[in-house]
Amino acid sequence: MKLINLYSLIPMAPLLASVFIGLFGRKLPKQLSHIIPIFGVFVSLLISLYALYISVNGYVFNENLFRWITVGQYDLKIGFLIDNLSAIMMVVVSFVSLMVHIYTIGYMRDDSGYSRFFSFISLFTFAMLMLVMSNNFLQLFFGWEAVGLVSYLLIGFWYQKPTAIHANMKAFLVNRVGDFGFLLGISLILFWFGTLDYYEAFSRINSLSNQNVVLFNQSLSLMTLISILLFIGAMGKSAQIPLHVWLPDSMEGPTPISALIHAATMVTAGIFMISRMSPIIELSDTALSFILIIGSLTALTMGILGIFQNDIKKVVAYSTLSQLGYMTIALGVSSYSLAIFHLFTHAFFKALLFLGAGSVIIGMHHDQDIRNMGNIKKYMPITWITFLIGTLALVGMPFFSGFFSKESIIDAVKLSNHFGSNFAYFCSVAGVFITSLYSFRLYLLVFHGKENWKKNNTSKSIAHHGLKSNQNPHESDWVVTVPLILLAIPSVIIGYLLINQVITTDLINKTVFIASGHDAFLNLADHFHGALSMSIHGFLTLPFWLMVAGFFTAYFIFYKKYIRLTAPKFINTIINARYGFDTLNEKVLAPLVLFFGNILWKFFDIKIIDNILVNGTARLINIFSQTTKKIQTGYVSQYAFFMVLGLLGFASFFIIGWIK
Amino acid sequence: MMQFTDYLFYFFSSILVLSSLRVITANNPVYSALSLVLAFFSAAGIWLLLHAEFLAIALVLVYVGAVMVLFLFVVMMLDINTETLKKGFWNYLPIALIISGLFIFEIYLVVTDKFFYEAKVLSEDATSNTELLGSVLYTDYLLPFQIAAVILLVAIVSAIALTMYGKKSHKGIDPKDQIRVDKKDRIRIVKMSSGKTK
Amino acid sequence: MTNIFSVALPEIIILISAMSVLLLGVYFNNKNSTSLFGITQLTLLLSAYFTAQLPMDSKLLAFGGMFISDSLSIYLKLLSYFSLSLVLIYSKDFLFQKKLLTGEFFSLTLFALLGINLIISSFNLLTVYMGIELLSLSLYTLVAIDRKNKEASEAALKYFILGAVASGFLLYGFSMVYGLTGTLAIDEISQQLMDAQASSFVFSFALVFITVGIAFKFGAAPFQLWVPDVYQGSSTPITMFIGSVPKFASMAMLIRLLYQSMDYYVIDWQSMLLIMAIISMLLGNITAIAQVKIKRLLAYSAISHVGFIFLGLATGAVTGIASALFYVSAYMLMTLASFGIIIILSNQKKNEIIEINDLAGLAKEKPWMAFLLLITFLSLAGIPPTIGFYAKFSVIQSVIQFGWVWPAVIAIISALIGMYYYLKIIKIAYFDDPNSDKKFVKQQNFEFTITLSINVMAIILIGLFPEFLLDITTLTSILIF
Amino acid sequence: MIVTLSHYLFLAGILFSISILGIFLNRKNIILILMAIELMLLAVNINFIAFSYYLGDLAGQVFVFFILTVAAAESAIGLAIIILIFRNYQSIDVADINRLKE
Amino acid sequence: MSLLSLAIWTPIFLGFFLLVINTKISNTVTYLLGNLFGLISFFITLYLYFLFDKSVQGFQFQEFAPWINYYSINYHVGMDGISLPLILLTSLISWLVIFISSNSVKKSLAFYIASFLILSGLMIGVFLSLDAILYYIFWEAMLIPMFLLIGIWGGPNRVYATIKFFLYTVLGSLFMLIAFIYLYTQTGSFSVIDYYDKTLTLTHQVLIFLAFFMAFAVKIPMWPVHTWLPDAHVEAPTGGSVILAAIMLKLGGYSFIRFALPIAPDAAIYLKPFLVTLSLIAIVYIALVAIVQTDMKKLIAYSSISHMGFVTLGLFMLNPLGFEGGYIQMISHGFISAALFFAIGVLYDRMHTRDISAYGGVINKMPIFGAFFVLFAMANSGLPGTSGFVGEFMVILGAMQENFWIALFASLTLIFGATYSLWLVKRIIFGVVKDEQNNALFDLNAKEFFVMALLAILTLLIGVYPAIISDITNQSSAVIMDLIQQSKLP
Repeated sequence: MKLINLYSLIPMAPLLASVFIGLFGRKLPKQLSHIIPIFGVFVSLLISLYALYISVNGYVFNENLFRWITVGQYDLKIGFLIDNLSAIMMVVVSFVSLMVHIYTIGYMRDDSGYSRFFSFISLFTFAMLMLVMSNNFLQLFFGWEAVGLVSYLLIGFWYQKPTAIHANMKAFLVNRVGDFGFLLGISLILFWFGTLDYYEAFSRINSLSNQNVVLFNQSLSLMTLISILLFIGAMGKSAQIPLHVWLPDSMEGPTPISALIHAATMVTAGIFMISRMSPIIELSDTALSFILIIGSLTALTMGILGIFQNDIKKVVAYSTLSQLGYMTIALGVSSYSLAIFHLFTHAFFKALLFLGAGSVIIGMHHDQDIRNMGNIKKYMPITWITFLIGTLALVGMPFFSGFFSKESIIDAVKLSNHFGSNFAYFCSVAGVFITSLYSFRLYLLVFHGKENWKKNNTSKSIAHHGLKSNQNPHESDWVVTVPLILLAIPSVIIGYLLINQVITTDLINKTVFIASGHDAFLNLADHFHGALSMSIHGFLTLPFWLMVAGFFTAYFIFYKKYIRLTAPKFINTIINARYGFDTLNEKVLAPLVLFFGNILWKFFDIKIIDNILVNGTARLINIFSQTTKKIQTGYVSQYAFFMVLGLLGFASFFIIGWIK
Repeated sequence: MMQFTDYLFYFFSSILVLSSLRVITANNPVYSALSLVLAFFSAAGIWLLLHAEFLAIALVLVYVGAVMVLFLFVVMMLDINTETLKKGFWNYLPIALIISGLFIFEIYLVVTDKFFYEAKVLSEDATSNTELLGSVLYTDYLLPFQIAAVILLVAIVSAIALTMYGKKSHKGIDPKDQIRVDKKDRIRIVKMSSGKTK
Repeated sequence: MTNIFSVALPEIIILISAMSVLLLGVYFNNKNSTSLFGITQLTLLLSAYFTAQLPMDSKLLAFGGMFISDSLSIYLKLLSYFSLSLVLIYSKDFLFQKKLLTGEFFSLTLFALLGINLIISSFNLLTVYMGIELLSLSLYTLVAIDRKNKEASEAALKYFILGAVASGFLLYGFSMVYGLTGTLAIDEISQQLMDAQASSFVFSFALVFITVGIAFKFGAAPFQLWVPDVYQGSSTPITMFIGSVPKFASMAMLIRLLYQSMDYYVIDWQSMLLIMAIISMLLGNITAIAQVKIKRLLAYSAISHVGFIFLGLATGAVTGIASALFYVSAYMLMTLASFGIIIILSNQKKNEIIEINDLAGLAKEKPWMAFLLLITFLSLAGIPPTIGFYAKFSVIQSVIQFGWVWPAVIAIISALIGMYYYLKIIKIAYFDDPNSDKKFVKQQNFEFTITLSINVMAIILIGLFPEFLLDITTLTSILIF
Repeated sequence: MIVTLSHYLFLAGILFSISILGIFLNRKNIILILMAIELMLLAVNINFIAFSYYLGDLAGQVFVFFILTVAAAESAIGLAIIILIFRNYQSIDVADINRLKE
Repeated sequence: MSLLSLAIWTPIFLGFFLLVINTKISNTVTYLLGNLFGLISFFITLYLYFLFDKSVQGFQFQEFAPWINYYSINYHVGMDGISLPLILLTSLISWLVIFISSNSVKKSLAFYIASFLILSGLMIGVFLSLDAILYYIFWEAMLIPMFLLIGIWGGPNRVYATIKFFLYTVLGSLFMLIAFIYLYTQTGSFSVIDYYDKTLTLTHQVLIFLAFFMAFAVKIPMWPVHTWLPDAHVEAPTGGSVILAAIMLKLGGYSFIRFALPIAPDAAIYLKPFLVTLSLIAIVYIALVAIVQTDMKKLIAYSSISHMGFVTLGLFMLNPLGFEGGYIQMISHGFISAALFFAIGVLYDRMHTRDISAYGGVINKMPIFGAFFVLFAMANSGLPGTSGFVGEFMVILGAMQENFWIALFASLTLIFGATYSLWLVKRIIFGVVKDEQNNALFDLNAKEFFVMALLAILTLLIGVYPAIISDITNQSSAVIMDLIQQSKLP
């Protein structure tokens, strides 16, 4: 079997499963609805691992599958590029996807859309794999939008919920704003590079690195323009400020997809993409600083919002936003390997957290309000332990995977000399405290303390679901817990295992390009003395103590409630309005669009064009018609008079001509 | 140097113009018709100046003798209210005067062109005007002559077709209809049961 | 000089027939008019036969050069016979019901035809005048022949007065031409003008009067005012007659007077024709929109079509004549079909189609008639593949070839305006629900239906294969000179 | 002033104008309009005869002859129509005869 | 064998045949016969597809017969890569319209079906004519059945809409006729191929181009002569809307490719800023207008205009990418808009309203329909993997070759297109069942399912493998591009 055919199986297996289940799922036995997709994803995982193996051994696979279209001198093709970067992504995607598939069996057991759900997540796996395996911008964009589509479908999975269908539209539209920039970036690439193939494009980059384009009468580096446009795409997908607004809302979807799509894989597509584009991004310091600042802002501000959420999934969602900010920061300081590394570890522990949260939600009978929880560790031990592991990984407890990736990023930022790196350093360090604060707040409120669902019945009256005061949550099925365990393992160890390869060897770094002068990552390698040493050193660093401080703050303020925090009113307002982005979008931008639409329609289209120009002409002719009709008075003398007038007119015409 | 004929021309012309004006301004149609007769007479006079003797006489005979009598006859036959007939005359006079003034001005410009002004009589015919006319009318102008006959026929047919209203007024019976009569028009055959009763 | 008898044989036949019909009419009353109808049709057939015998490619003069037979006269006469024949077929039942199918009617019709023939063949100003008068007097009477109809008599009066005034204009023009050239014969006038003996300006003045006279006969704006009233007032068959056959005479008159005798002053009459063409097209089409009565609407439509014919003729070129001849032939077919449809639907007295709205629901009750109407009005609107399209096409083509693009643009804009009311009629026939109080005639005369259908099919067929007609008209117009 | 062709033509022109004036002004009586038309023809006839005289050509006179004939026929028909109108409308007032206008 | 004539005339004759025999047969037979006829005409075009030689540059299957020698008008038809996909689209969609007709059409079914058959033949004629007058005749004749379709089977305001449609279109085409006649006086021929070789001064080219523009811009339609389209769509019966959107609009685009651009290339370059501006206005302005529509059909109609803006933008970029993109956008829009109008028809048949606010939660009652609707809405908003993406993508690529800002404005469609499509989906498809009436909805029947599925497959096929079209068009578009790029100034 040729390698390309084997690799084609990676996306095709989930696709076929998805199509099959999508078309016939409802008519088939329920078991088939999950067996087939799980098998498909499992196949993908196996081949992905094989691909990783091959790739790690130094073989970069880059072949075209078929010719998409030929236009003029351009030949657009579909193909695969499998190097370490994509192989790692493939493994992450297929692994997390497999976990989510298994988990879904339990989570969605009673849902009427069971087979539909499996079809969707398999489709998502296909799309995501197409995205990461792509060897060209076209296919990248295809996967990019396709994951958006599935995300849209899955957020609106419970289409009867008004909030869900609002959220999914919002998600898609916000992503489209990002794609808008992305597509422009791609078209610029085609125009200047003459190809959409990654390698071909990158190979032509040297001749264009100093190219300038004129926009707004100002000369602008082409690379900056392309980079920023591409990054706008990444901002949409990876939910960076100000295009982050869709992600918290996307929690309307079922929890498995929150884990899979909105934490582990899809949202990281932007990070992946920017890493892929490193040969271009690297040529623009402006773009890097831009990325850095956006990432920093996201990391800090979104984390802060996480503190104030009461919905278990929303907390995790804001945490995701914040972590995506970290990854973006890593990109901004040219440490692509670290971004991917954090992406990698984050995929496991964030999926774990989401699935754990999901498990809690199942236990709580779909009540997601953490104020109604408490002391769940007693009833759901496995969930408790795995969730704790996830939390520790997230806050960056040394030895846990999150520690290595996040600590490295903070170090890299410290070493970086990009414009804005000081601000980024501040944000990333402060972010550690914030992360710890909201993570432990969540953890403590959910798993410790009083069993709040027993006393507090009033707030539940709104929700359809939830435990009655005489019920207790109980541990979920094995299909739920096994994925938790399987995800918990890498959440603990994977960082320790891989940090060395990431930093000192070329595992990821060889697939990206770092321009000379952007040597934060290289310097980091100089400071690196092994995983163990790093972990131990980790206990002495500022972030660690900030993390501890975060824990205690959470413990005292939110758990024990020793201190009643009364923030000034305007801060409250800002926090409640989530910095006002939603207000801006929904109260200003959307009405503005509608306003313009109405003006254009009712005023320009109907009034001016239709009524005045079109019907006006008709009316004018009609008026003429009525007027000319009046010439016909019915009096024969007047008819004669008009004849004479006509005659005289012609006669005068010639006589005047003669006199002249 | 003006000759006698020139004076005659001016004399006839004045009468012609004045009587024509009278035709269109008279209150009573009978006056108009009579003014028209006068106009024709003066026109005949002018034609005589132009050596069109036959036509001048024909004008008097045909027009004054026949056509105008017909006019008068119709005018008198139709009971026309002369009072209302002139209503609105003055309203339209200004614009009408402007138009005809312009018209006359233009005609003046045209006819005083030197082409006409300097025109000389090319040949004075010695023979009788009537004889000349007679000689061409039935030879060179055979076709128009025939058509004229057809036109007169059409006029006759038309006048009869338009004004002859059937035979409503008289009580006579058309023999044609009597001959053409059909059995069923006269006799109605009625089926009746036989008179015998049981 | 050829034998008078052979050259003028068709006219002689018509004259004899007209008089015989007049006499026979006394003996055949209204009920028995079929024989009169037959005689008339036979006359047309015979005349057509003898007309067709004459050579197309040579000019035969008769009656001292006053009468000519050339390609133009043969073509137009044949068209006249043909269209008159159709007119009679379409009118028969209608007139019969109105008790108008008398000897006078046939006789006057034939006299009118004689007048038309004379105009077409006249080669002298005098015969032109006589022909016009013969035609006009017959038409005045025909319009008024429905004696008790107030509208008809009013129409006749208006037609008469305005016609007489127009004749006066024409005669004044003739007199000036005579004074300037000293002759009445058309070819001699042309020759005289070539010799440049006349003062240009004075002649232009005379030309105005003659052109106005012709324009009146055509019904071109601004001398169109009689057209709507006469169309509306006359009985539909008479309207059909006035609307179709005399156009050929006017056409011939225009070509003989302007092209053949006054071609020296082409610039002058060209501009007049162009102005009238544009005014007619716009005025006709625009005013038609506001009409509610169908005959009146068709009258305005006729004015606009005359505008198109004038546009073709205004080019002063042979192609212009050819396109105008084609147009007038096409127009004949269309106008006969449109009136034919109105007549066939309104054979009964109380259900006469007077307003456009009376056609409502036609498609539901009489789909075939509706289809014929659709084709006819699309053709009038100039939508391909109908003959009406090629008519407009050929005119616009000749105009553009002449280098006049803006008149062509105005022409198509006016055609577009015109489409509106044609569509409105189709809309009423197809989309509207039937009027409850109007009923279409139940049984129809078979020969009428067949003739009408053939007429309409000809509109499409010639529309698809217009070549032979294009060739004939071109040949005709080339052979005129 | 010596009478020239122009004089005759101008006379005819005046007559022509008067007839037009008559047609336009007489909004009330159709017979007057007929008379005005006769005047118009008279004007034309004067033209023809004047030209005929000055050109020394008979054709003009022949034309006039036929115009006279035709005009008589025309008058006959015109009067017939007027009688018809009078029967139908009981009036020959132009203002009354306008059923046909829209 | 004269295959092209067969493709043109078979549906026309069969349509008339159906009309003639219609009184003798029942509605069921009419329906079956109509389908048979539609399929026959589709298979003829399909056969043409298999016979078509993709490697040939010029016209294939040419037929030439003298017709009106007087004006050197000939019956000259021929097919190249530009016309083939459009013919296939025409005959397929026409058949589908007939296939689905029995659902909604109650009165005079035979007339309805016959109109579509005749219409499809005439439209194929437009795509195949190589003689300007032949083309013009097909172009105008096509209006008649459409006029009747809207007028007879249309909505309450149908008369206004259909007359507006007719007059608007004719207005443009009459100017086109003048251009043809002018070209005829210049070349002495009505052959399109002769026009390609004719050199013309810039002024003449500009005038000719504008005359063509009047006709084609109305048909496509471009802003600001688009206002007939929403009216026509709203009033037209489902089939009429489908044909109108799927094929009739394409006639304008096709004609730009066949006539305006190659005949007056220098004018196209000269007028490019103007044309591009209009296209961009169509894309952005009309998209905004689409967003606020409350009538489903109007929304889709406006979206069509916006998409056609992409077609014109692509074509007027005058580079291969834009050209091909515009072309594929036409084909793609043929499927997608057809599907959307079919979908609206499905809803309308059940609820008899097109008011968006009357619907809600349709997917609860009609899950299959909902799935298709979401798919086509996504395709409409240009989702990669569907045909809607290919055209937009390539047009944006093409626009970028020209100017960054053009591409930027064009790309706004990503946002606005998604907005109106998804908002529509949100309001109609998703949510809880809105009211009692919506409860009465039932899912697609077999016929509707077949139509939707077929269109879905085609949409995805072109989206995934657009080369299937570009391979056909490549050679021909190269020819056209050559013609466009050579100056024709004397």
